[in-house]
Amino acid sequence: MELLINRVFDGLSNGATYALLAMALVMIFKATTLINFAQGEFAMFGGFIVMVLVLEQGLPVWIGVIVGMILSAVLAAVIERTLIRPFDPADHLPLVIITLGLFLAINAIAGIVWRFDPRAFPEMFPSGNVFTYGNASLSWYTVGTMVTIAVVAGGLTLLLNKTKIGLAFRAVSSNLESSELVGIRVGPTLQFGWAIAAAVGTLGVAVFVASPVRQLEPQVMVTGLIFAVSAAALGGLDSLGGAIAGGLAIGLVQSIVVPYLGVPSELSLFAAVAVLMLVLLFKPAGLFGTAAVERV
Amino acid sequence: MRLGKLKGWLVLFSALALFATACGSSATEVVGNATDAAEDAVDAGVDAVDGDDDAMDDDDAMDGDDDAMEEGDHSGGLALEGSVEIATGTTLNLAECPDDWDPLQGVDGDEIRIGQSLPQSGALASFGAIGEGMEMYFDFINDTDPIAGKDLVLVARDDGYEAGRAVANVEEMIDSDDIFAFAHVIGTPINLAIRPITDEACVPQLFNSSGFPFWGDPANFPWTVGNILNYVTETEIWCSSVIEDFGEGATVAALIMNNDFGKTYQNTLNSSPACAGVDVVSEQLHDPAGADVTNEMTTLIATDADVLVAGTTSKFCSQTTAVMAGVEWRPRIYMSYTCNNLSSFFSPVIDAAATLSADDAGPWMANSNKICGDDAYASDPKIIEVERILNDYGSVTCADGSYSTGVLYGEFLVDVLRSASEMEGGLNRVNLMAATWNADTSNDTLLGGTLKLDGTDDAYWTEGAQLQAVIVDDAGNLTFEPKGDFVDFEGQGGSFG
Amino acid sequence: MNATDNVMLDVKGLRGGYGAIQVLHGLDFHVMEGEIVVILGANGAGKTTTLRAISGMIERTGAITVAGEAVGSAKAPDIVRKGVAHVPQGRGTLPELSVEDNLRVGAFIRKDDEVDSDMDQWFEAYPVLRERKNQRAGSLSGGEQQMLAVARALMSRPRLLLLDEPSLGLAPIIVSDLFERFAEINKETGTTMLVVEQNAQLALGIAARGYVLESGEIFTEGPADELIDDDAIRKAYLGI
Amino acid sequence: MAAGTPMFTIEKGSAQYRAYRILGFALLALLIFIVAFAFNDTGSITLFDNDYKLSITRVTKAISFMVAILGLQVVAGFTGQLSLGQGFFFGTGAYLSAWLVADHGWNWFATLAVVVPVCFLLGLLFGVPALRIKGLYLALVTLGLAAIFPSLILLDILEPYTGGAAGKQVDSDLKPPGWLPLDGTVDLLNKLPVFGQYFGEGSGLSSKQEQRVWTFFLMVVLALVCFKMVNNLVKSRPGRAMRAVRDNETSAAVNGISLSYHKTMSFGVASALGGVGGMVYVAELGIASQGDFTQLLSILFIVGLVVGGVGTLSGAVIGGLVIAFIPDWASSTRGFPGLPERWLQGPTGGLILGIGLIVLTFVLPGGVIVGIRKIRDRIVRIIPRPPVIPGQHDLSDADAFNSPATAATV
Repeated sequence: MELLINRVFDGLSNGATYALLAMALVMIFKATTLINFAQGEFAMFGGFIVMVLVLEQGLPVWIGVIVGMILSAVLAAVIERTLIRPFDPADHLPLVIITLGLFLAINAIAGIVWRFDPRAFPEMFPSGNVFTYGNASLSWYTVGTMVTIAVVAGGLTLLLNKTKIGLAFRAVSSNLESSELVGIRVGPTLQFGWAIAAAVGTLGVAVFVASPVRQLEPQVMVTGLIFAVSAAALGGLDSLGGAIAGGLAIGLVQSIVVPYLGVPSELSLFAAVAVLMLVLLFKPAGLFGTAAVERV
Repeated sequence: MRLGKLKGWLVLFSALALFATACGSSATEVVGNATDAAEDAVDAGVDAVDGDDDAMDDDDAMDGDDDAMEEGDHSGGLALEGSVEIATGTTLNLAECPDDWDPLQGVDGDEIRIGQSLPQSGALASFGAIGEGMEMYFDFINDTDPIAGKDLVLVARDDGYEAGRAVANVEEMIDSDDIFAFAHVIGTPINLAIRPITDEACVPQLFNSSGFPFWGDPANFPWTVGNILNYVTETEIWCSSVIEDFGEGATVAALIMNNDFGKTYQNTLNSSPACAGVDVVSEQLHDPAGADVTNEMTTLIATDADVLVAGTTSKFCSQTTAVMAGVEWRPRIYMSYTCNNLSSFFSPVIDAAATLSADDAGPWMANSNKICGDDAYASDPKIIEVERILNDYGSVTCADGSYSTGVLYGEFLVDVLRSASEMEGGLNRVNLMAATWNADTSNDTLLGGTLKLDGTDDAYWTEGAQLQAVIVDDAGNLTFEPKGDFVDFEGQGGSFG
Repeated sequence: MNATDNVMLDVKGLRGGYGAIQVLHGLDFHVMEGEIVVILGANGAGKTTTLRAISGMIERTGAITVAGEAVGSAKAPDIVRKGVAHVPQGRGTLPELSVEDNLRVGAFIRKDDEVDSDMDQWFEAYPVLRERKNQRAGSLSGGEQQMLAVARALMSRPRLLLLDEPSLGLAPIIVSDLFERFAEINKETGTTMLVVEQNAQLALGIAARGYVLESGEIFTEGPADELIDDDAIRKAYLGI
Repeated sequence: MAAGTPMFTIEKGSAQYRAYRILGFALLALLIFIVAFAFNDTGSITLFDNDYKLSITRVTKAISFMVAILGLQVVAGFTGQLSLGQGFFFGTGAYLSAWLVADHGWNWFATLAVVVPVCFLLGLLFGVPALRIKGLYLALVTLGLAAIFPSLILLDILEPYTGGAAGKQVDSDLKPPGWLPLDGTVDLLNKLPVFGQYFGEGSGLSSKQEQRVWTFFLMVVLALVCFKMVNNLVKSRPGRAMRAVRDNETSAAVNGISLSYHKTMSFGVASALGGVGGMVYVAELGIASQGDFTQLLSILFIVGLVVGGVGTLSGAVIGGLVIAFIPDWASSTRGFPGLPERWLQGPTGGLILGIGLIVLTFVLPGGVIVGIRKIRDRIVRIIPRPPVIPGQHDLSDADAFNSPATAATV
């Protein structure tokens, strides 16, 4: 029983990170029907920015996180403007390649600048447990992560449904030509999508490594991205709610299904991929997805 | 569009902030370099003095060697052709070496060229620091007391822990980098992959860093020598300690990194007679490239075993410590000694370490040498010297990574190179292997014991260790606390198979 | 109100096409303020391309002047801001967005605070839109979507409305009151309209003047009633 | 195609055209010959006092990558199914043949009899989801596939066959037949005026070097066979059908082309080629180690595909060379004007590759091959023999005569 409870909590807190990264992926996918393979590295880099701001510049942790989010948003906006916008949004291959290039480059830069030893990361949530029951315990961290995704999801929903830029964003994702015909400037709108995505991703990594258990290092998101894309695809690449559901699902599969089915622990990644494949076989657009992703 | 308005000041603001960040990270260095430059100057002055007369001695020595050289084998030195027995059961069959094989390759000039292939990128990139530390030590030796008056040169290549890249690296280095010997190539698959090449090319491959036991096999692979306390011996040390403290049938839960490294611990736990008395109740393997081990740990915690074995390394050492601090379970923790770099792996989780240490549950490790950065040795002259070398030649400290390990391994190498250069015939590949397989030395960094090799009778280099627990002392510093005596297996290892 | 003598749209030597293929070979035509003008022509004559060129959806050369203001090489979003609204062929709605959001996004370029009242007007005129205001636009019927598209276009309070084949794929009965509606809008709001239409009969019915396009050039032009009576044109283009 | 008028214009099918093709092949043959003997001792290119190694081992490694990328050309380039999982099949092929050679004493090439069908079937297996899983979803699933390969290899049940974490070592070199005068050849070459120096130090070939040269030749032949087969495939009806699927699934289906058949088939073929590449890899390097077959490898394959040029066979040649050389060259850079040394470390390889990839996407969207063709068209222009047979004058067809020519330009 204690074990089960603990596993659920593990699953939730891991899943929360996947969910945040997945939401970042979804933001970009909604706008461009494109997967940003560099999203994980964007987020990792943002994480380092936060670390520098808080541990080396001495900002209070949450201020640091927010500034870090803004910085990575701006970086992403610049990257969108310089590397993404010049290409025809309908032709995906060059764009996928650009993001793969970014994946390699950003990871390398982080390794060069911050080396590969694990770095301590400031705690964002009160340490200790909300309650303890034998070896089972619900940590403030787990609660914190859940609250964070709730806030982010709420924030994004408001942003998309209640603001003008959000309206423009949804219009562009719905029909590019008609959007231009009502006076929406498509470029900046997509740029906005990239910026938001980067900010959310950065928050995701910050929350992930803010766990007392984890540290920050350049490789932190290399497999994390695989889990995140699995989560996003599981939920349907264009649904924010789906991303959350997918993220938590993948997290729980890892922490509960794997051990209880007696799957060797080293296969948890395999399990995640297998689940994804199964779901897609029966629902090719994911659980909550609407888009039929045709071309790449 | 609102965004349009925002953009202006956003960019400005961010530019500033980024600038600030950049300065923040580089500032320290700038200072470091400045001071360091100054000190260099000073040292240079100092070194110059003793450096010179050393050089003098060496020159004499070298002339002697050279004469010996010219006469070739007549000088009574080891033969450089045919099959030469260099140590007990250890024979170099020089007849089978390549036609263009030259025992003096890489040392005939005024350099001693050492090759190395190790991960500088990828999941295990943090090992790259070992190579850099070694290079710093080489520079130190070149400045202060060069071997036979020659400059030690390290040619290091990145293999990203991929056997395929390592093979290409090594073949290319043998062909065209004028390599005298290879040293401290890291990783079991990597070393397995290159051993046939170095062996066939008759190039020494010294002190490779892999914990697999089969590097002590001079009968079949006389050109390859291992280095570190092999993980089998290490695991057996744990097991005997477990049985001693918890009796037969003590329950053990194991966290295992899912690669060559972790699997050695797993196999030993399960199959070594020394571990027959322990009852392994759960083994959780984790992905070396994975982000964390919380799921695996949760499963292990549930076993409530007497002992937790952590056969893992790098960031996962920190993670294991952090997880354990967060739960009530207080087993005896045995952790791989590859975690023993306190500043790299425990400083990030010092609070957790303190919690465990308060409950007298800090992780135990079988350490062979003093840890640079361990408060206990802050005043140890040897450690102070290491810190000085790192600072003078790399402007880094022990806290910055595994550089100090590089220095130690560099010392091993220099040790055998020196004795080879003092042998009749001077520094050549045959003498180097002879010097290595008959080595009998010690090192102040070691906690005790000796560094002996005697061909097939004693084919393992580092064979002693002392169990030590990571604690946080009253001053709040990380340090190791000895548990039990220094165990010396010197000579008992015999040779592989 | 009726056509004054100010020129709303003046086009000179308009050339344009898609990539290498040039479709328009130098068109000259104009639309007076408050006027409804129809462009007729066979399939592939370049009717749609003409509208796309005016609203800045494709690369083009030549001089386009809207209410005396040269458009230059401006792109769609800027041309909308000059008061030109374009209802593209096959509905210009945003299917994933709700009916309400479609109207709201139509007013995207407006800064004034009368957007809601304008929307209410449309809801008055088309109660069906109010009933469905929270449904996805894609779920509306063809006629409703076409009307929504027009409403969406007019939400930007344009001076010139470009209508591309509004009758496409609609039942005749719906089409005829659609065109009646256009006429009303033109009278009520004085919005100038340039209509491209296959169904010349209907279009000329509400239009003041017409141009007939043939393979990217103006073949003939004239007041609507003359065009209707011109036998050659009747045969060639009106299929009557 | 290219600007400016070419020096020569050759009509397809004419006598000159045949001559041109023969010339192309001759150049290719010469190049292979030179490479084989020039690199029996590692050559090196010196740039800003860094010397970049060029060894036959690495060239052979590049060949293994070429074959794998050739496979990607089939599935991604010609059928339009973005697969990020080629590393999975590459690894499978590598381990299969390593196991057969090491534990069952097979000949390297004999293992292809198992590797090809097994990888082909595996490919079909993963082609099936591709019928329902489209575009990016497919890319994601295949990427996951590549990511899990190492952990599968380490499974205890497989350990007896895969050698587990230590890797599967094979010491069975391809011994050149005695009658082959490899050693003599290099001696002859050494006697060449001026160029002689580039062929070893005149000490002839050690047995190891002879093996390397011999292996290189064998693998080149194998690779040529693969390229020829794929070239025929893409020119055949199924090949045209695949491209139809790529260009527009719906219309392809309307024209009676079976999507499911052609998609799964292309996956099968691609995977089989991946397996062959794996065999070449392990035959040259002598060990199959799970660390070599991570998702990074699969990403590198895609990089190679794009850098070389999507949908062109000769692009695979360039792609293979690029991913075999650039990362290591980058990370062996020790000094570069105006760059602080801390920027020249292991990770630098990834940095250069990433930046290079982005730059290339801007300047040569069609891949390096397009650039090469532009240059070639300045010199020779091929004009189709009128009247053009429909569907004859297209990408892959053009490639039939490009591949030797371009390979020679590399």
